[in-house]
Amino acid sequence: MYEEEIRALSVKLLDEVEGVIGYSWGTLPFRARPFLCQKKEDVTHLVFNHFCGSNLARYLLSGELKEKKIAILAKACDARAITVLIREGQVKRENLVIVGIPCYGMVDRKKLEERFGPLQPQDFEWHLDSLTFKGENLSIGPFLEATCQRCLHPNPPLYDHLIGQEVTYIPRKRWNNDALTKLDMVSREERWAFFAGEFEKCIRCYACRNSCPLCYCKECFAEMQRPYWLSGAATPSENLFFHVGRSLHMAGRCVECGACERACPVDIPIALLPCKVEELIRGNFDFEAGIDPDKEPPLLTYRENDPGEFIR
Amino acid sequence: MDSLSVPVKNIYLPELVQIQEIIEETRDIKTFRVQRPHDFEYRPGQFAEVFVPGKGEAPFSITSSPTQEAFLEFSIKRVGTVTEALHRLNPGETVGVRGPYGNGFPIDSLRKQNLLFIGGGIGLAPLRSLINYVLSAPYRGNFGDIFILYGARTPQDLVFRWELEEWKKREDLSLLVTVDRGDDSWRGRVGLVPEVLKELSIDAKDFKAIVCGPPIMIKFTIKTLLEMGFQPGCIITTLEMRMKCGLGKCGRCNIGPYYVCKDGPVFSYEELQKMPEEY
Amino acid sequence: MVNEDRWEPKIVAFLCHWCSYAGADLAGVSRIQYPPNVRVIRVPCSGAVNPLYILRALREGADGVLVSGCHPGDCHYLSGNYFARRKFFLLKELLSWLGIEEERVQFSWVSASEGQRFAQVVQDVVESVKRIGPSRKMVKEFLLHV
Amino acid sequence: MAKKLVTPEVFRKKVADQSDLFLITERAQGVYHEFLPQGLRVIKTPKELIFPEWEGVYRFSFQDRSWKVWEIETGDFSPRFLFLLPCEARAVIEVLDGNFLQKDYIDKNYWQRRKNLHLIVLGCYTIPKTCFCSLVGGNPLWRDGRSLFVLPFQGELYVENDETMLFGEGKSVDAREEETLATREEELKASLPPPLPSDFPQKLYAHFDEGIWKDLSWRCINCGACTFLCPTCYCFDLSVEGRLRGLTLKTWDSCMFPRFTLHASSHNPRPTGKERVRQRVMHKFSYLPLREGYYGCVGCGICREICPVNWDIRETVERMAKYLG
Repeated sequence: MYEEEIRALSVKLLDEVEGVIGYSWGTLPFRARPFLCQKKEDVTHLVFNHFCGSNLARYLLSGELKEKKIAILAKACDARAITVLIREGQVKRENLVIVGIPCYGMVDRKKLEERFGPLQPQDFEWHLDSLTFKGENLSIGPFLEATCQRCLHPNPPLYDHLIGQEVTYIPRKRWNNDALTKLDMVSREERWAFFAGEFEKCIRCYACRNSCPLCYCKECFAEMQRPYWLSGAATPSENLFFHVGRSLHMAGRCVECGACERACPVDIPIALLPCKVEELIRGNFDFEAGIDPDKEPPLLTYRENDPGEFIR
Repeated sequence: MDSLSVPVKNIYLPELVQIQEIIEETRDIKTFRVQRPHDFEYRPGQFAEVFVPGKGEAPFSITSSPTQEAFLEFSIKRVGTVTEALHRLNPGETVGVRGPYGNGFPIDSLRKQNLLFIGGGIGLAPLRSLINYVLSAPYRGNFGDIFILYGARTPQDLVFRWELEEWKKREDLSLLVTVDRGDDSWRGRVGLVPEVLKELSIDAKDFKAIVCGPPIMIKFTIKTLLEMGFQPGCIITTLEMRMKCGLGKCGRCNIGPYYVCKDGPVFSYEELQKMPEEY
Repeated sequence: MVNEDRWEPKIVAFLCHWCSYAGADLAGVSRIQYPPNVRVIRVPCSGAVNPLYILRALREGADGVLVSGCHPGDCHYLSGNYFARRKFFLLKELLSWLGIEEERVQFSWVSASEGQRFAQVVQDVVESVKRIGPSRKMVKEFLLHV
Repeated sequence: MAKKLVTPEVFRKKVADQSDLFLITERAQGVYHEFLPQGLRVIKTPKELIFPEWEGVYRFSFQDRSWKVWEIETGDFSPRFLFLLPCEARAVIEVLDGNFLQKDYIDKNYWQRRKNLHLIVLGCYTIPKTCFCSLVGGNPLWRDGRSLFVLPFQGELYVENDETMLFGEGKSVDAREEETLATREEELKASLPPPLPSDFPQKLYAHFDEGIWKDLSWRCINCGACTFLCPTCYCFDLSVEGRLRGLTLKTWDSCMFPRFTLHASSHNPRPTGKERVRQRVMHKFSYLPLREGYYGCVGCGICREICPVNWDIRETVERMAKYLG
């Protein structure tokens, strides 16, 4: 998708920037991966498709690129993360050329496998919001990742160049499948049973944290020695501490891109936690991260009539 | 599996011992004299893991000489969580010790040789073990001339001052103490170790040099020694890495294929040259 | 190990120096009786209470946590408690959504003159925590098994 | 009888009858689904059984005015049978045993678990696309001479070394069948990519300072997913938990984390992703072979599958091999 446009633009951009951060095909089928294109002859590796889940904003913070002029391919979530990074003083706007891409959502490989069994790339054809499997045309909605199905912002709010046409619908309304609502409906005990099981699985490899574009602390509280918040042991209670602590640290900053969930090697739907926090913020403090760079983040401000009934 | 005998003890379990005495060396360095654990036979240059109950465990080189049979000594600088906890302890309190670990100094290859010891700051600690070993009555005859060059940042940062005095009195060794910055009361040498070293009239051919100190000092001292004509194989130094198990199992202290805890911490410069510079 | 028969809840209370801490003091000098289950930690402002403190207290075996600060509008630092309110709201909602009992983490506004009220708050907190029993879900496992 | 044939029905029934004794790895289950009864306990990697994510190694407490320490016995780790693929078996037998059971210092907790864990190597006949065992000297039918080994063969299951008759009597293997098997094994091995050149570890080591490491490590986000799920990665941390009573914990640790080598003085010999990625590749493909004579990678490919950014160790190693000539 959009490959010709992306490559042509990248060739032009490489005259003024050190590199273009984009995606290339991975070494395994149905996988795209981050790719730093620094030579014009390499632009042919650049691709864009429904497997470009990694949030590229993360790579702006790696030491080498931080002070250089860089072009970056940005889906809506990536662009929102970049907006937050700029607001927080982590990257300079003038060092960035943002190539925005309207996004129809990323496909979850496991959902494909569930439906079609062992996957063969040649059986599939991909379109913006649909797929063709052995000649049969199907809507892409049911195969999207959970965070993409509940997406509210398919179009990048910030860009210098825009590839393709803006998405004209709001995915959450269209797919009507919010992972949070399902959990809201069940009893607290059932929710605990569910989360306790998930925290049991966590091995604390920190893939969620390290793939997050906004988890850039030099020293994460989870690895601090002084104060010593957490041990290295991945026990359920420590895992809960880590994920709750992280979600609260992300409060008002998380752009709900689902990078954490996608990265998890043991399939914990871990984006549920930060997304729940963002949902609370959206409902009670009227804020969404990375949309309006001039709006004060929710935990740096207050209103006198904020919810307070929970306090005696 | 069957060929293995039943392991008798847990290799990570320390033996609890009492602190007998604590000597304040400098502002941030204390020497802890602890009771020697059972069956604790060690060589100069080896180290042990010291466990502070409820706080943590860290490796420290043993600074006492094996010839002192009743106790072990560790000289410890306050830098992190464990060392801070150690500095808060008093004589009579308990610490855990397991070890000894590491290769220690190659005593056999030093026999009949003249020895040049070069220490910087707390780096004198591992050297002191060997120095007191070679100076002790049964072994002194096995070694040739002994020259000790010791440097610290300021006179206040000199460690083992009481022992330096004793060494100074001895006639079978030469001692030169230098500081980077002197003060009003300092009558001794002022100058960085590598520079002072340059001025010594030492014939590289007859000596083996044993160097320990902060990484930057080691680097420049080795350079000077090479200029003086020392063969890489005749320069011996000790390295530092973050260690946890001390047994070559936990996998973090390697430099190239060598584990500092098991194959080191003592290496000759000849060996160092073959290792990647990742320390 | 928790002995279920003789179990008394352990409550960690983070009290603002300028109000609730003084309120607790007043309760003390006025000889007002309240349960001895609270362990007080004085903080400069309820706004200085990092949610991690609360999680850490629970992890270390507290059965409940109480954070108490100045009434809205009365903050010694003008607005610290307003910021705190937002943080605590998120923490409380998130924990309860995950399935942690709501009573584990409680908040109150108690001024320096409200000794009686402080005693009442502590009374209520202790009773509500007693009702739900010892904390299990967030306590580090090593503690439970030592 | 060292070699026999059992029918799939008998095999399935024998396992089902004592299903609480059997465990299976996720990968092995993927391959042997049809031969096994439902409901066996599935584990991610074999290492989590014998070298768990966390365990206490000793406890300490302050009682009656003095400190005490005592070791924690792993205790009742009852005998179990673990179905696993040849690569995973190799990870346990060569690498994990090699590290924890090294004769001068034997890790007691590991030993207590390991001595009661019997490996049943399942010959890998539908080779998953992600793995590359032949590159690192293994093959889909690898077993050390003493392991219990199972392989589907002409509608039945071929079993080696079943000394305790776990899968019943079976029928003996005749000369012709044995020959067919041997030929198949040879053909299978021949169809796989050749192993890395024998001087690869030395050559890799010689290229420690190469600029290529920077390119290779750019994509890696330095999480520990690969190392934690790797069946051979054995690096661990010891940390103290609790004040007046508590324990020393042995937990998984990863060379991908900055704190892995951070000195108390705040100096870090491996400060950036480049050094850490290099350490991971070097440790597996250079240091361990040079030191112990075996690769630290068994080519199971799990790290390729789970890597969030598709940082591919096979690609890296092949690229290095090509680069080194």
